[in-house]
Amino acid sequence: MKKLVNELDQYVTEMLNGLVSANPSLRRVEGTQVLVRRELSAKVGLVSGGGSGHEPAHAGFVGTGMLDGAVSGEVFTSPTPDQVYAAINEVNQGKGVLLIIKNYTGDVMNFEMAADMARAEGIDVAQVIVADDVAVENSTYTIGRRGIAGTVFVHKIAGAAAEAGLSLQEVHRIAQKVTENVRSMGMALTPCTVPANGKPSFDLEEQEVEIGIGIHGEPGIERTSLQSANATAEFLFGKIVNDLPLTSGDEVAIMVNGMGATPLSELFIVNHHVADLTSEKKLKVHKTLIGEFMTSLEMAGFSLSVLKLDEELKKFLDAPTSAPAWPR
Amino acid sequence: MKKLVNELDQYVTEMLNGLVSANPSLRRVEGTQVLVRRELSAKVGLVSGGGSGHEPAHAGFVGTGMLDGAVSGEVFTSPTPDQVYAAINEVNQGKGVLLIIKNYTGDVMNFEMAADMARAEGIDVAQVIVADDVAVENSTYTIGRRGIAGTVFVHKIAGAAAEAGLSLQEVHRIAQKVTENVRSMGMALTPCTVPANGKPSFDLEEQEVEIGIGIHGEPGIERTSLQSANATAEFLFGKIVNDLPLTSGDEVAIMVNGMGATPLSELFIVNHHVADLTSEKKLKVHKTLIGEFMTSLEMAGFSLSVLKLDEELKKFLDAPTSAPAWPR
Amino acid sequence: MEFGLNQFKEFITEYAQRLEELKSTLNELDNRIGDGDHGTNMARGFQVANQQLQAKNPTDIGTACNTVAMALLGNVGGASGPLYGTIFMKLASVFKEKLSVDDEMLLNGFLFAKNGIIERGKAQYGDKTMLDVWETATSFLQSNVGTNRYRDLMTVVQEAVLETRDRVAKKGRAAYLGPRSAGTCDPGSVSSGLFFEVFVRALDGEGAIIRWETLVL
Amino acid sequence: MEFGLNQFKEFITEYAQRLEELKSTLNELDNRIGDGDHGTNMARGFQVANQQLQAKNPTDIGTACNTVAMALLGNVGGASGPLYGTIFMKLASVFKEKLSVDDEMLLNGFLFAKNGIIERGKAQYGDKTMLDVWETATSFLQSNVGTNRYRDLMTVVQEAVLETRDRVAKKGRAAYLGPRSAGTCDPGSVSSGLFFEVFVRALDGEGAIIRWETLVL
Ligand SMILES: Nc1ncnc2c1ncn2[C@@H]1O[C@H](COP(=O)(O)OP(=O)(O)O)[C@@H](O)[C@H]1O
Ligand SMILES: Nc1ncnc2c1ncn2[C@@H]1O[C@H](COP(=O)(O)OP(=O)(O)O)[C@@H](O)[C@H]1O
Ligand SMILES: [Mg+2]
Ligand SMILES: [Mg+2]
Ligand SMILES: [Mg+2]
Ligand SMILES: [Mg+2]
Repeated sequence: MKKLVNELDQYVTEMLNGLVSANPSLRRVEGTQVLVRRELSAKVGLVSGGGSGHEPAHAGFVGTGMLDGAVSGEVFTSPTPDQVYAAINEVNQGKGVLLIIKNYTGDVMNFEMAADMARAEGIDVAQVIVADDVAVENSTYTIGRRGIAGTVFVHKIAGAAAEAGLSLQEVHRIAQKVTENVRSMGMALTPCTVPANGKPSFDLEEQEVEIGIGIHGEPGIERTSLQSANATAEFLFGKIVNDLPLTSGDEVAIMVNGMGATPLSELFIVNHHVADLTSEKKLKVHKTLIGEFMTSLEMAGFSLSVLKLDEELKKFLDAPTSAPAWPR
Repeated sequence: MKKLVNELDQYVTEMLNGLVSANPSLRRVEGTQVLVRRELSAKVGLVSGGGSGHEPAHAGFVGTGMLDGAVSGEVFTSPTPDQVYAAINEVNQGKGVLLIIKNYTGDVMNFEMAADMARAEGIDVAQVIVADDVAVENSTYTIGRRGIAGTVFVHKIAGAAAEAGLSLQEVHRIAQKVTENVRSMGMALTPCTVPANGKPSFDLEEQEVEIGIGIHGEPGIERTSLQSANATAEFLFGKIVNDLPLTSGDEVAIMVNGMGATPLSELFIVNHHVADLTSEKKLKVHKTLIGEFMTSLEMAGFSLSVLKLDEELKKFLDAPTSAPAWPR
Repeated sequence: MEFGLNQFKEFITEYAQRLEELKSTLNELDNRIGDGDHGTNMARGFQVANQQLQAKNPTDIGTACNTVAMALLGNVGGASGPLYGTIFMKLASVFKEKLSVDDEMLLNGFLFAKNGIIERGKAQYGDKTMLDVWETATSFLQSNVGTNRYRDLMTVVQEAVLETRDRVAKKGRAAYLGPRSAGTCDPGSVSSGLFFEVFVRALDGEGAIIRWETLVL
Repeated sequence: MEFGLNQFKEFITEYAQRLEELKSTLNELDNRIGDGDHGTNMARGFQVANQQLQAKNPTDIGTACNTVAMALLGNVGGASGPLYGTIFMKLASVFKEKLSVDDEMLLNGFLFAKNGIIERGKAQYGDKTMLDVWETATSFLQSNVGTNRYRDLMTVVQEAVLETRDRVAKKGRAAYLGPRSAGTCDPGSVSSGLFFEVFVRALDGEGAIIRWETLVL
């Protein structure tokens, strides 16, 4: 394991300190792994989070027009309920709090326990569970799909809705609409190594890739041989549009998300073909995001997300935000 | 070699297409590898560039308040004079053009030939050569130091000065001031692979690192064993502040730049200690940038840059920009 | 058989220690079909639980279980945090204010714990989760009343753990692997198997140490 | 000896082909002390130069050199683009409108080319750049007038290339490596050595093919 680290059990703490000291608009809630906006305003609060190792998610999306608080667990480990509760409690301004949860057993259980704690304290808490990963067929398992990079669209759009002063119920409805209209799928060229574990999350031969990965270094749904960037983009795009009812003329937002070690140039090359694919399908690409949004440490690979837009979603997608990790 | 690519000789072309199709404010100059702002304004033009493989540099810094044009050569290969000339010619609005050149033999020669061509056409061209890498002692070689990530500060500050309507002479003076006050140094945990070459740029044992690397996958000035993040940060910081005359109370800007494959969390961990080091030195950190600004494909490692600020530099550093790769 | 407060404390101390020993085994299993953190999560959580138990020195088993539950809920995270937290919360509710518990109460506690896992995790027997082990263990204890039942429990539990190997996961992170999840023992089942191994030893002072690292890898 | 237009064209065709053959050798050398692109740069540039030469089919050597120079300037990039571009621009100025050139004019062209390298790159002999080869080649040609001088040139050039191995680079990208640049032949010197190899063959139809890949790696 070759990493820029100090004591491994200080990984998350030092990371959060280094992040906060670079972002004066963030504040760490004393004694917790929760980062919140330094200036909270009287509106519905938005909390998201999960394990660490997905940087810039989730703290990079804290800012006006996006999240109010981000909770970081240990690397790839859902945060504990008390941490999530601390975030809810801190951002609550009396207008209620929306939790944005990725659909993993651990995340869901910990966030829901925190929501129960908060409700017991009289805080109005709603939640949306993001399950955008089309790699797993919905029907086979009762657990539903995983939540992956599409979650960032929920942060952005629900965040803008909250910033606009909408009620918890309305913000929840809009967040829900995003989750219903976003689909993603990812692939890996290399594994990643959880610092506390020290071993690569899987082994791949020189020309093997994992298709349909989550965001925690897990193996994907299948192992295949590496195809060209075009063929890979086509495969993921095909899976996504098979699942998302789109008709010619529809407007979409695209996200090409690097898993951590993929050069930006390769993500641009992928998008070069995604642009062809969308135009073949006669989709109107309203916005394309390319970069690292929801990573898996130093994994190489990418995920593709497609969000079907309507006028309401477009308005909030385009609204300004000060969150450091949302691109201009 | 494991990369998301198609035909290798289309690497740069497809990359530029993918980038432009995601950034409606950019335009590719027909038949060239030059990207320019779609809307140019009547001001001094700024052109930078170099080989590809440094993304988001250089095209990611094209936008209001930063660059007007970016020229991309083949991967790690300085662009040819005709390409640079095309950029100069395109962004020139009659107020002259400033070239921001990193100090590499190839870059300097190709950009200077282009400047000569442009001058022959009556365009007023000035240039600044960035040589911020303290890894190489100035005295030993006549070629001067390399230009690395500190270049991005020149883009930002000179860009803001040009946007403010200053003359070519003034913008040049300010750019020059930045180059005189910025120092950087980098290290690598892993090599990178130039697509057309197909082989890693060097081989490292599991616990070896290269110290004092450039941004083209070159080996560094020495090979050592991997230290902790703190010790590594301390070493680079020490080299930098030894060279940059700083006294207690000075204001600085810090950049912790990922080389391509380093998880953002590790860069935050590095910054956690850089924050300690600056405060020990009683430096006032005005701004910290953490992320990928000037990369070497999928190399793991980072560079640290310190820019000594004065009121003028601070003003332009803080000025707004629309460049996609400059963080909020 | 009686299970006293001190035995409970020893149980936690030894479980924490065994988890530390088996940390990399559990991580390795979780690497293969999950995200590689189950050993780290469990070892971290039970280390804190053990420390807090020493520090707070509760005077009845119910309170001790509660101390452990709170430590786990606040320090494990992931899927296993809420699940093991629930196990000890349920035990706490059954063992409330008790200085020592008998066979029947133990069985009752385990049944409550098992139902807690189901409520929280919504898994069924055979889904390749720790529930597979808890179902097997509790139904064995329920239907086998006799002197050797705790020693025999270990044989049954060990089998239950190994039976998870060939199953396709239907719950938890491994479920996303689909058929590829078959062939690896479920890490949570191993940590639960270890739970019963250490419990039996704490109860009668003799139960065997199982070499999980060779059995499950 | 006379060097005619057709020989020049053959020279470019064969140089382009040899560069393609030696591309990975040149890249490998550049990997060790530079950025690994010298072979790719040269092969790409001379492929285009050769194509443009076929397409434009110039009728004198001066124009042919100019065509090559422009192709290199527009397609090589890096440090070698302007330098090889300069070499052919200088040759063009000396060979202007010539259908064939004699020994003296050849020498004159090479001297101009060498000085062009110095003007553009500001290197000195011994800095571990292609100039080391050009200095050696031109001064050999200058001081050795006789029938065998072109064949002997190859021995001298080969030595000059190999002599760059132990030098510490003072110019170009390798200079940043400091003492670590010693131990590897300079890639630009190898491509220049190849230049003379192919030139000698184009001139007298017989010069040997040098196995650079085994000599320099
Ligand atoms: N729904 C569930 N019901 C019961 N046990 C579960 C469930 N989901 C996961 N588990 C157990 O949790 C274990 C994984 O725990 P751990 O690795 O610590 O958490 P995570 O999966 O969040 O990384 C699995 O091996 C499995 O035994
Ligand atoms: N200043 C210089 N003068 C002469 N030759 C030089 C100079 N700098 C570099 N070179 C030559 O250029 C070669 C490298 O070319 P290349 O790899 O194509 O460009 P780059 O170094 O820009 O990647 C070196 O091996 C050396 O021979
Ligand atoms: Mg986990
Ligand atoms: Mg180069
Ligand atoms: Mg796990
Ligand atoms: Mg090179």
